[in-house]
Amino acid sequence: MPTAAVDLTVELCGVRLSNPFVLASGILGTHASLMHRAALNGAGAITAKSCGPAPRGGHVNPSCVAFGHGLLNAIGLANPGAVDEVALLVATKALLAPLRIPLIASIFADDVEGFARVATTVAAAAPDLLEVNISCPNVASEFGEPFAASADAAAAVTAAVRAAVDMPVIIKLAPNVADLARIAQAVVAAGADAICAINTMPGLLIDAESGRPVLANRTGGLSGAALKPIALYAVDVIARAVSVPIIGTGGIETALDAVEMLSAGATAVGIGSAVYGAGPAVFGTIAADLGRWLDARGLTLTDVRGRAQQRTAWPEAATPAPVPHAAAEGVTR
Amino acid sequence: MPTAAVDLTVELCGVRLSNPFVLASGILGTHASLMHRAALNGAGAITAKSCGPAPRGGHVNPSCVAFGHGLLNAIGLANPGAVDEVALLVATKALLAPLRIPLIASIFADDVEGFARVATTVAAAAPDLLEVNISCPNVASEFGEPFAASADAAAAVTAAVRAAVDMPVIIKLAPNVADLARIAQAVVAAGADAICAINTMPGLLIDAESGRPVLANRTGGLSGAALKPIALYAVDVIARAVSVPIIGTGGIETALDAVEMLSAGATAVGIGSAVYGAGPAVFGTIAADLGRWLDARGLTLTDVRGRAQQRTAWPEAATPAPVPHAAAEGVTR
Amino acid sequence: MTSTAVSRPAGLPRPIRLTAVRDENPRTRTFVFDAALDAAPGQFAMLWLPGLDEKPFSLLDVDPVTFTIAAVGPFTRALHRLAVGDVVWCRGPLGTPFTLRGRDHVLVGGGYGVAPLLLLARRALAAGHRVRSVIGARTAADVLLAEATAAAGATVAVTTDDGSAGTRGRVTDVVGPWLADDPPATLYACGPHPMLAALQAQAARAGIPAQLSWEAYMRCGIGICGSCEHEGMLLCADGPVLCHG
Amino acid sequence: MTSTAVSRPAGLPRPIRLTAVRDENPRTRTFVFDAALDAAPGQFAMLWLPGLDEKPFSLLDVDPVTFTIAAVGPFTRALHRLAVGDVVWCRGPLGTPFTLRGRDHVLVGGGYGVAPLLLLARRALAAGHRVRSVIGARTAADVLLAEATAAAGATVAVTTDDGSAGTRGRVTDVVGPWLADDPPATLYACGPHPMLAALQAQAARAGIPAQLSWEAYMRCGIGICGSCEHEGMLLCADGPVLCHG
Ligand SMILES: Cc1cc2nc3c(=O)[nH]c(=O)nc-3n(C[C@H](O)[C@H](O)[C@H](O)COP(=O)(O)OP(=O)(O)OC[C@H]3O[C@@H](n4cnc5c(N)ncnc54)[C@H](O)[C@@H]3O)c2cc1C
Ligand SMILES: Cc1cc2nc3c(=O)[nH]c(=O)nc-3n(C[C@H](O)[C@H](O)[C@H](O)COP(=O)(O)OP(=O)(O)OC[C@H]3O[C@@H](n4cnc5c(N)ncnc54)[C@H](O)[C@@H]3O)c2cc1C
Ligand SMILES: Cc1cc2nc3c(=O)[nH]c(=O)nc-3n(C[C@H](O)[C@H](O)[C@H](O)COP(=O)(O)O)c2cc1C
Ligand SMILES: Cc1cc2nc3c(=O)[nH]c(=O)nc-3n(C[C@H](O)[C@H](O)[C@H](O)COP(=O)(O)O)c2cc1C
Ligand code: FES
Ligand code: FES
Repeated sequence: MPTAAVDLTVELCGVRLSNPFVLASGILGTHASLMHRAALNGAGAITAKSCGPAPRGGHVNPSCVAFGHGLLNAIGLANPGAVDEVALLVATKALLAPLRIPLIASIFADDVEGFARVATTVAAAAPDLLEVNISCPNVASEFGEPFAASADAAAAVTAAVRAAVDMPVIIKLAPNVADLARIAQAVVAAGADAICAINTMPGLLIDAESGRPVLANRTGGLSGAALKPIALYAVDVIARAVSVPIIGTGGIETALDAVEMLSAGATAVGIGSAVYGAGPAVFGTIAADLGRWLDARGLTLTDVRGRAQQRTAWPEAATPAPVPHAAAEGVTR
Repeated sequence: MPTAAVDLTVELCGVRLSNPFVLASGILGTHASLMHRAALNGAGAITAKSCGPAPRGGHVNPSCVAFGHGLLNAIGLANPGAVDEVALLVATKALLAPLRIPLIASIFADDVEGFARVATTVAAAAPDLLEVNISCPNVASEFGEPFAASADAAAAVTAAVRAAVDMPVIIKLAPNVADLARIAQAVVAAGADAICAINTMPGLLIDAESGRPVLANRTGGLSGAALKPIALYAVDVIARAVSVPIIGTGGIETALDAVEMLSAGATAVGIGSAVYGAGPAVFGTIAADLGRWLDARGLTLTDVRGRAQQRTAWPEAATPAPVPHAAAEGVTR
Repeated sequence: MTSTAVSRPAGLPRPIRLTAVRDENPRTRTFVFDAALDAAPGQFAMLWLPGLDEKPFSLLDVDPVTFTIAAVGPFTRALHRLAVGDVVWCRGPLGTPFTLRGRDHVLVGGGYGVAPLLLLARRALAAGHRVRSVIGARTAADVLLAEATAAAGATVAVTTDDGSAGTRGRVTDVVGPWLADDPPATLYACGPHPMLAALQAQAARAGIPAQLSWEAYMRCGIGICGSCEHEGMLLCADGPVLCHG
Repeated sequence: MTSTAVSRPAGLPRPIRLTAVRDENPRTRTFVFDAALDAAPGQFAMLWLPGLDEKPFSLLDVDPVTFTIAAVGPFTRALHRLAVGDVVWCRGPLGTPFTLRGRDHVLVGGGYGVAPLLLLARRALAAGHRVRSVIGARTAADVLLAEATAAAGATVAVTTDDGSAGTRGRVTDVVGPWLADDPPATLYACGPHPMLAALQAQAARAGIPAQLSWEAYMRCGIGICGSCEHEGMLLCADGPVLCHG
């Protein structure tokens, strides 16, 4: 049964994506050939691996493991440095342009001026959008608390990058904060055009036999299935706090997951850890499945977006849950 | 093959536990009969469901669901109120005393004085220890940010409860903060005798078909397998920051999980969501398995505790990971 | 008191679609859905209406999934307003089932407690067992599934408080003589707690094992929150069917 | 270039215990462990020494798990210091295996690349296939597993750069005439990239399909970080064995 083609295109800060699925930063984003491959497999947009002011080798291994409910990684922001990254981005853009797939560059730095400098450097490659990673949990020892932990620091970075470049700026936030709504409002007030939520959650895995942390960096960032409820929570909070588009990222593996993420208020959907499990083919599969799901219900992406904020009206309210009585059943028996 | 009996007893603030496994608050802790049952099944200590200043019915359903990688709950602190809780605690203590299993009461409130008042009320039942839940994510709309999100607020509650009662005081912390070490130091400085880490992580599940949050409270607290890396991380951070004993809680299901938690620095190990899956029998199973694991290796609990903080010395350091080169392989092919 | 084996099914609510509704009596309807569940008589499911509430109901049938539901409050009234084609969400199966012991059974249902017993009766009769059913209600108008139970091949006795149908009195008035004169291998019952308590005592006196399905306010439905405690048991996980004797 | 099917095994490092160590040549040892893996020739595992590093090694055997490892740096030197009874941690199997195509095979190994080919040779010979192996090394002292390969029943040709054992020259000097005069169904190789590149060209010219096992710096080992990229392929997941032609 041929299905009518559902329109999966979304607009992210004026940039057109042929579908909402965005390759998340740090996954396959090290090489033009791999980003090209994700695009050929059907990704709606491609984010490059984050690059910083200087070349970094990152941490030794183990640097990324699957623990049954997701991944824990501490790659350690291995990257060639902003200057060499420009060549990588230019090469990637040349491969993506004929496919009309936008490229998102991603940057990090260790101070506000560093963010502005790296942004300026990378802007030379003219990526379609610029994502600012203020939330990597794996380099805290060097850079202190991630900028994403404080509304003021996050806003300062946002303002500096916003002033340094012309393309739309996406700020990538962290889940391990108590006041996500306030942080989201601060970065939007400082000029963020979009928010990517979320980066990985700090985590630790220990090997029972040796008693040692599994990752060489000891701690790492949690992603994949275990992160999904945390990511949906973050997107829901942010969608209620601000009105810029959100790239909802964390634990999305199937079209149903994607519907949930869109329902939480996301405009686009990041895909990272799902590439483990399904390979780069995940992009084509999930987009086709989403199209079929929408089609079967006669729904559009717009219908679905933010549905979790709507309320169903019922003629009468539920009977409140009863107060547990503290009768000492255990002893009277 | 009969195994030599390994000593599984631990001391928590001067209170003896026959094994490290503590029934976590909110699981089976509503009735004396159920807490008795967990004890008969082999728990080393029992925590009652948190009680507050007034009776609460909690949220309507769905209030707790299993999503494949753990649970999400928003029971909403349903409890009979501190005054009636006293009878429940007295009845429970009467059942536990012959088994020599200590009882931990758990309290929450909406302001510092409330915590002191509830502590005073509940102290009449003479629980062996008093746990202070400053970290429940499911009542934020009523009580604002949990006290566990701020070092100052957490310390104020700790000091007030410490002054109100005589028994050892355990402060239960939350994972969704950026500066856990500082918060742990603050509560210990304010008089906490032990720390329970951690409470659930804020999360959201959405039903794709309806687009609505699954829980009646919309958001809930994440527990079980998905929480384990987050809990190990928290315990590791706290164990490095302070020297009071820690009840390591979050996603512990097997003896290997428990070894990992002890290795991170926990003295005792909380068990909550694992009761879904294995039933109350989980306590006997996990304690027996832990005994056999230690026995097979000739290790004691003391050997295992905090091993993750030790370093293995190697004759030569690893070769650093190489900087990725940004050669544009994708285009030259 | 012993419980049958604990099983903890995973699960999120799944959407199922209403394919048929029929009235059973003035305040009770049967709802048939386009889904099947791998479940046994006595097990239940939580039905969810997003934004309203989620409540436990026993399975009247498992393929297609069917419930018989009395309108008693906001949630059950909302269910009664549903039309064919509407979707509800189902989490389950949950809890312990009845387990046929022996080949001669007495089944006692009070109110909507008749629902899981009809499924049990059908299973027993299909296996060639003898089934006697007692169906208790307040008045003739409240009698539930008596014809369906008889049509399935069971001997059916009806009792009403006012004698407007069947024997005037309580189910225990019928069960007492049966247990004394022609005792079954096992007694099964589902209904209000006072009825179950009386039957439990009767069965104990007659030395007949009883499997009784109890109710309590359920929250998690998966055996961890403690809400459904009944004499040290979790009715959502160790129960609702508990074996006595 | 096409890849064999992608598979992404789950996994954390698991402790395995060393049961035997034997010297193969002055800087290469074989390590036998008390474990079995459901793996095929050409697949690899990551070996972890907690607090040091974790590195990829091809399986010389899967039951018991066996590796042949050259000491070239800090990690492999640490492995060489291990004694029987010591524990290492193993994450795998990872990557794609060689797949026997046809019944007449030429296997070309350079350096420790001989290890996975010995396992492949044994599988092919057990199935009654014809196997010709070329083993390349710098000098006689570096020749690896030549006797074991011959003992398994393969025809073995050795080449050394200095002629101190077998033919003086490169493996391609032996492979060239074989492909021309008595072409196999498939060519399989594992070794340094320049050797593989030369063999790939030779096989393409002769119109013979080649399965080549490539190397790159591996981090995740599970196909997401991109570190092991090779011409658009992920050598840890699409490879290490890539099919050419
Ligand atoms: C194992 C089990 C099986 C059941 N099977 C059936 C059935 O097959 N058909 C049927 O009509 N009813 C059944 N019930 C009862 C049904 O769950 C309640 O009638 C329903 O929850 C009432 O909801 P309400 O909002 O309409 O009324 P409310 O105003 O909420 O409550 C009316 C009464 O229903 C009961 N109740 C309410 N909420 C719950 C809850 N969360 N858990 C348990 N009991 C509750 C209480 O006794 C309450 O006083 C069953 C209950 C249990 C525990
Ligand atoms: C799929 C595969 C299979 C392999 N099988 C074997 C084998 O069976 N026997 C054997 O002796 N060696 C094998 N190797 C090579 C082995 O991984 C390296 O020799 C080892 O990592 C060196 O570590 P080191 O600390 O001793 O030396 P280092 O000083 O770290 O490095 C020496 C060289 O080893 C290579 N290397 C180092 N780290 C890695 C890494 N993480 N991933 C890939 N290559 C690396 C690099 O070429 C490097 O220049 C294999 C490599 C791969 C990719
Ligand atoms: C191996 C790995 C490397 C990552 N590297 C980066 C990075 O460099 N920059 C960044 O912003 N996020 C990075 N992330 C985070 C992802 O972009 C994403 O936010 C997170 O993994 C959650 O999505 P997922 O569950 O779909 O993987 C990385 C994640 C993984 C698993
Ligand atoms: C259903 C449920 C109810 C809970 N209620 C409480 C509570 O009342 N007080 C509290 O401090 N923690 C409560 N918790 C948190 C647990 O005590 C525990 O910290 C958390 O679930 C992590 O442990 P686990 O993964 O072993 O479940 C509850 C958890 C669950 C699943
Ligand atoms: S409803 Fe039975 S334990 Fe929660
Ligand atoms: S090592 Fe191959 S993708 Fe990470």
